Amino acid sequence: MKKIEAIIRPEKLANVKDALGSLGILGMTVTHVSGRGRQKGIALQWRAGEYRVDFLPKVKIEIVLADEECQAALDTICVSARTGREGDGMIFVVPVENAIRVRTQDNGELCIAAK
Amino acid sequence: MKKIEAIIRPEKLANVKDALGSLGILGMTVTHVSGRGRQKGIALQWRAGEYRVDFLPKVKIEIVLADEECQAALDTICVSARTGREGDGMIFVVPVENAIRVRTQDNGELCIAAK
Amino acid sequence: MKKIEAIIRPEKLANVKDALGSLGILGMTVTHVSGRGRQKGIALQWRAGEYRVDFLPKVKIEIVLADEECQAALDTICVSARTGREGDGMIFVVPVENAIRVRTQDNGELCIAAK
Amino acid sequence: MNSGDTAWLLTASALVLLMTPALAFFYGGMVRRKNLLSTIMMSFAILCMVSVLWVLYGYTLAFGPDIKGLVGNLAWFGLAGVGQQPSPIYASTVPHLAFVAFQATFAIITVALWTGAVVERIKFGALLAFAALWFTLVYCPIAHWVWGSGGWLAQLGTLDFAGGTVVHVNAGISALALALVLGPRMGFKDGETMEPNNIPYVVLGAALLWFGWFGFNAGSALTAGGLAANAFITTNTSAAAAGFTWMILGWIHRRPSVLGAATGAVVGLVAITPAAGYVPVWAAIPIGAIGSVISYYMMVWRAKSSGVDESLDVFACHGMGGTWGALATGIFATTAVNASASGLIDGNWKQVLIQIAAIAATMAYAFVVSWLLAKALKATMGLRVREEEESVGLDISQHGENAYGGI
Amino acid sequence: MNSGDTAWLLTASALVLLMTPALAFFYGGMVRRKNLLSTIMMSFAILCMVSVLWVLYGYTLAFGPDIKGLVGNLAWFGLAGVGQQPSPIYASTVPHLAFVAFQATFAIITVALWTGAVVERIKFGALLAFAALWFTLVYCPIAHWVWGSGGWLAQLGTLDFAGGTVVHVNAGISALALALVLGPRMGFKDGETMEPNNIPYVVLGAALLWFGWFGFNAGSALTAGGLAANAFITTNTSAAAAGFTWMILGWIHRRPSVLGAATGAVVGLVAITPAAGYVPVWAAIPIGAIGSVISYYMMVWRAKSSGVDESLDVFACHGMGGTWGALATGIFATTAVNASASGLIDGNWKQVLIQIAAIAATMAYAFVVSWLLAKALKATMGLRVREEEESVGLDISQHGENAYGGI
Amino acid sequence: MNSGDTAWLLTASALVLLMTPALAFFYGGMVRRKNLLSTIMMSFAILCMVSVLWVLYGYTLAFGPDIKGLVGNLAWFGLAGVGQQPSPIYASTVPHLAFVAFQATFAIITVALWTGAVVERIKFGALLAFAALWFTLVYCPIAHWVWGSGGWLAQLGTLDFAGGTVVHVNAGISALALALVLGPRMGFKDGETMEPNNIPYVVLGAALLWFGWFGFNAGSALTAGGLAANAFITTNTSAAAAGFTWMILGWIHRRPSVLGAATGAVVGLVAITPAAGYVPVWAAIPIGAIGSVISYYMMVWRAKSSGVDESLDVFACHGMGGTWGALATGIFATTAVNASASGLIDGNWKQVLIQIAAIAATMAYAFVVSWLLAKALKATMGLRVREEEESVGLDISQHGENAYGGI
Ligand SMILES: Nc1ncnc2c1ncn2[C@@H]1O[C@H](COP(=O)(O)OP(=O)(O)O)[C@@H](O)[C@H]1O
Ligand SMILES: Nc1ncnc2c1ncn2[C@@H]1O[C@H](COP(=O)(O)OP(=O)(O)O)[C@@H](O)[C@H]1O
Ligand SMILES: Nc1ncnc2c1ncn2[C@@H]1O[C@H](COP(=O)(O)OP(=O)(O)O)[C@@H](O)[C@H]1O
Repeated sequence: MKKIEAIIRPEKLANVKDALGSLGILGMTVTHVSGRGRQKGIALQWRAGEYRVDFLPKVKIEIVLADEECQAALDTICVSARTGREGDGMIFVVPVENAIRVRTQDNGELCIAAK
Repeated sequence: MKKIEAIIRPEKLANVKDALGSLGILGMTVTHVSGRGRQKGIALQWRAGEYRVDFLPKVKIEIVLADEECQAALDTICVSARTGREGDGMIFVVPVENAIRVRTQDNGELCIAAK
Repeated sequence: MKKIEAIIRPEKLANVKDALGSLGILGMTVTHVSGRGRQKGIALQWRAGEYRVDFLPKVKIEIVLADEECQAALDTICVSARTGREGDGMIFVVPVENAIRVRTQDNGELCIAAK
Repeated sequence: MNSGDTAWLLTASALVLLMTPALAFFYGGMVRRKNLLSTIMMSFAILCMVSVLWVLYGYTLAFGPDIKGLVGNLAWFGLAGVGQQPSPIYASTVPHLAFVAFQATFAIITVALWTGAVVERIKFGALLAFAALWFTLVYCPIAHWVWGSGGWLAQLGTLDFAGGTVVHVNAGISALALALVLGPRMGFKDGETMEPNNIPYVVLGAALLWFGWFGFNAGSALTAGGLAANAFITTNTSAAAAGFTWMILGWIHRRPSVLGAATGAVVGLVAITPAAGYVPVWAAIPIGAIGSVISYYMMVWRAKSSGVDESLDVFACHGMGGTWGALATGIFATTAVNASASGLIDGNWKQVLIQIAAIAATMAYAFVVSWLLAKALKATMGLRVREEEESVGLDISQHGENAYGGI
Repeated sequence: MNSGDTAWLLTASALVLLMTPALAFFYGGMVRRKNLLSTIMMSFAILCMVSVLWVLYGYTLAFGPDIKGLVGNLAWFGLAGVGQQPSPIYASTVPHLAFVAFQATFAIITVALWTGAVVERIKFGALLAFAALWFTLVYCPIAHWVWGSGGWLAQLGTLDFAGGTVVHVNAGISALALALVLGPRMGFKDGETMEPNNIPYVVLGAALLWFGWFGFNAGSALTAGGLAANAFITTNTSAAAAGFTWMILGWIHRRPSVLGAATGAVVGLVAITPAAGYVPVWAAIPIGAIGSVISYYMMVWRAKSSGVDESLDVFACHGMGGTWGALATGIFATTAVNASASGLIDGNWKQVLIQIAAIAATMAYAFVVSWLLAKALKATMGLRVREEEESVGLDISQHGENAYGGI
Repeated sequence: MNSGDTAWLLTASALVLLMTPALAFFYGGMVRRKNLLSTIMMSFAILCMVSVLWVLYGYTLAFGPDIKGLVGNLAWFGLAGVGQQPSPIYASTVPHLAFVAFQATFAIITVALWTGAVVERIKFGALLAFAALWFTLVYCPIAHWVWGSGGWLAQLGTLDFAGGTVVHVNAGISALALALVLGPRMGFKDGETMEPNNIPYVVLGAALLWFGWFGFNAGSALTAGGLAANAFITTNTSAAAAGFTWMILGWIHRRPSVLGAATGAVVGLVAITPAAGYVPVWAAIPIGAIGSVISYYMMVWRAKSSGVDESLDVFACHGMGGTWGALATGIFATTAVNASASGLIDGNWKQVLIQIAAIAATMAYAFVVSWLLAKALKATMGLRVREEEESVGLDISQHGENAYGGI
């Protein structure tokens, strides 16, 4: 199993969620994060003048899925989260050793299967 | 070392924390997250009528611990976080290569030992 | 590639960010978290009397980087996040299998290179 | 000049002024977080702009010497000749400037009301331009018709105690016109969820609106006496009856929500506005309760079936609430409360017809002019932000700000 | 009729009305986030419900023609015969309806006060049922006893300027009764931490309460003159002295907290309520300061030793604060301030006994009736939400809402 | 005694009192989250402390029988002899205690104003000590100079309707002195970003300040008549003109920000304060607009070039706004508005010189005494928290609290 951690623009979340949904990927966990990357932060207005903020609001999506579903999910996220401007985000893939569903105590790939 | 990532109901956090505490597991990091799984979201009240929310508030607990402590912790979480209804959550186990305590610069299993 | 997850004091974030910046490490993702460790929580004031809070506000920094950059980053974080008092935090290192930049679809180490 | 009346009118003016920031929070809490500041800013900027325009030329257009019943002339431009002595025409027991100040607060909030229809996508510059034009070409004339000395609806015998037509019908129908031209928010057609970001702010706004509305309605007595007391308590009763009714409607369908109770209370305040100083206290209960029922189902219908993104339902709340209130004034007005007005319960069914005429005239004029203004601005400066700006949110894209800063 | 007095009473009514939403924020900020809206909704729904009940039958029960000193009769049902002219009995310089409105705001907030005891676990339906019954069977009679023409405590010579017994002792002791029947929150016995979710809201609430309390106390003079001015400044001084004292008490034990200062200020406002128009300004300092000390240690004791989950300490704040204030009125009242009242410092020690009698009667009646009502509701409709609903939080389970929406 | 005037002055006092908590939110929203409560607490604790000191000895120092034009004597200590009858000297149509209450609210907010300069690093104990000393040695004497019967600046003919010099110049320059002694926040020199934590709170604060300012300025007429009406509408117009101007300045440079509009409105309120009852309505437009321009560029300069961490720009807003307002009063005052005052537009250029003298005297005295007090406290109890406390934040370190609790 793998965990996909995608850090994307907050305003793209609905898009990505829907795109993954049409692949049958429903389970996911979302976190508000702040990020810095090539997009160097933005200038915000102070009372008079402005100040720079390094960290911009992003959203992190975490999805644990079977190895074979991974590539499709990555491709889908890449497409649905993209605007082409700096700050579109990064996706990381992390190995997962086990997964357990609390309610049923199922574990392994079984428990993350869509149905 | 392993990292346990448990995504549970927010109202179960106190329970889980206490249950882990009685195993001697004190160190942990908690994050507010929003999740979607089998529990398909809920309907909330708009001014008139209602709307559906896909993502529900959950809490993510991250615990890094030695391999041999892992199973006990998993079992404890499963029991203490459970209600039996959809939405109880998932637990993932991720490998950890190293751990360092900032204050003492200890690293490895040493640094995550309970005392 | 590795992912460094450093859980530090919120007030040290600016310090750590600057220190990493001078190593050329710019990309990172930051999350508000709450943590418990050796530092056993603090007492806060209720209307009359006080109550104990187990979890303290911390900040989690996640940085994905090439294996060879990892040690320098770890050392830098250790130094720049340290106060010497309990609660300075922990750093965990997690393996990363792949990284993809959404905008360019580059992947692997290439995409996380500083420039 | 009467110091008690003056004290009350100044107090009432301060109360009504507070309603515009209150509206900022009421609306601000209901949009998505990325548009919170932008929504607040609409009301705040209008508060600043209209305050100045009012003393420059708004007051004279609305209340200045009459031109054919349609509008005031410019004799009192820059408040020339308007001073500390009472006006011979309006509110004869208080300083003329107190009356100017009181009326200023009405103009301000009316302009701010319709912003609820266009949140989350309108260009800030276009909003200000529309607001200035609308204030000049829609608000001032209609205020003159109904309240100005010589106004044609006043001559006709229209009863509008504190602004059912001038304020609420007017703002409600204009909101609709503007929303139609502007078009829906991105994602609206696909049923994207748009969660209210902060319900406590909605309650805070509603509470301050309720508080300020005592100035609005009881202040419209223009004296501190029995009439003001009547308006005060009808106002409270209607707000309460409507808030409670809305809560029950929500409960019948599913749950009694705070958002619903707050919305209902505002609708009750709207509905009683034209009636407050004409109807007996008991009548405030049906006025509020029926107002809630009408607006509730209007809102359900708008959201489900109409396909129009009149985002925060200004038409359902203010347009319909104001219409019902204006009709109810024709029904429940009685000389037992106010010697100058009798309605259906006094046997004077003609008053109902007059009220209908006033509503129709206001709706027609306001809709047409608003629609034309919106079209004209759309063709020239453009009304909407770019897609990208809309998706990032107006706080950042229009104002360069973030509601809650810091990691 | 006096326009200045009317202006002041209308203003005061608006100020007091604002106190109920203020209380919503004061209480709302102190509960856990999952119960924020539910706590706010309690006050808001009561505001709606009691406003309507008051004009229907509450006013006549409390102030209508007397029945044996115990309660008013139904002669003024639906405010029949209550109009724009002054009442011959109450507040003879203002419209009768202004007096009705002013008193309405007192009834509303008193009912809302005790909700602080039962937050985070009471069923919303049961809350409303209890509120309606309590309003009818407890508030209206006690208001009649003390303030109604012919009320037995009034006959006895009880001094209660703005509601020490009627409002605060009454709400405080009833809170206790209800909390005892309802039982503690899940986790309370195990010492689970229950953090206040939003201290700025607590301060906002306290600030608006302070602001509104000028209407409460100085409005209770019912005229705009020297007595109102005296009540105004004693109110401010007591609030300040109490807020400062509480802050110092917190500092002595550990830290000067905002939560403490805000709580103290409210307690100071409570304590001065019965006394405001009877005592000299200097007396407001000990009244506030001692009130703070009493409530502070009462609260410490309740939390540590009593095992009773009277969650937001309505009894410690209002019950004890009101008791102390009522006693203090008997001590510090002087004819130098108000010709109609003299206390211990004037040598009239009997007044202290009268005050004790009034406190005791209020406590006994309110406790017993509240307890019986609570038991009856518990046996019939049930008072508490289910365990699962309590653990999810009342916002979702009772109201289907989330305070802060959006990812 | 006039009941209308009394009603208005009591209302105005309540409005001004609300300004101090409003300021708490205005300032609180602009600091970093970890110092939100601490910033709020500064205003709240000062509200408590100064309220008590005022009735004890502040009022007599400021308004008591004159000693050589410099300060009042202690004849009215503890408000001895100050009662429900009008004062023969001040505000002869209202109870003396109402005047005391009204003036109390001015003293409170003036002390709270300068806290904006020292947020995020001052020790709470030192803040209170400085506040008590400053109130006694700076505020009370200067209030006496300008407003006390026999005060030397009053004798000179200074025009200060509602506190341009006494309140704003005074607080602004003192803020600067204290900030200079205290030194900058950690990280300030390195240009560390310090984001405002909650802009909606800033708007809430600004809105309530605007609302309360009607009491401040129109209340300063001390009667409910034409003069109050004039002050009311000049106040609103100046706030609006200034808010709008600031928004445009921001837009020219980059974006029209909410933070800017709110700040501008406050500056406009400051600028009109000394002038409100002396100048015609049209003059409020340039007074507000120019005030905004001056403060805006002062603030830009302070942040970029001065190196002084006068954190929330009390000097730029209040010091410069008040200075401009005091000058503008000398320019625009006219007997057409207020028979007792004529300025440059009436041909009386001497008034401008008098205004300059008053500004200079206030600045010099307030700066020197504040600076000495700050130095003395620094040397004795110390002014700043420890580095570690500053980096953790003052909410935790000074008050043991967390604004938003719970996971
Ligand atoms: N090396 C990294 N480690 C962790 N997170 C990163 C890293 N690089 C980028 N990010 C995250 O991805 C987000 C987008 O990165 P950015 O470089 O701005 O995107 P783009 O490549 O489109 O310009 C950042 O805000 C940050 O949250
Ligand atoms: N595949 C997944 N990847 C990441 N997080 C998941 C995944 N599946 C579920 N989750 C998380 O677990 C939570 C609970 O899952 P859910 O399926 O609702 O539980 P249950 O199995 O008890 O019905 C979700 O809200 C989500 O945060
Ligand atoms: N085993 C662990 N797993 C996950 N997070 C941990 C663990 N131990 C500590 N942490 C995180 O690190 C933070 C600091 O740990 P703590 O033990 O207080 O530091 P110190 O060693 O300096 O006393 C905690 O608040 C928690 O967020």
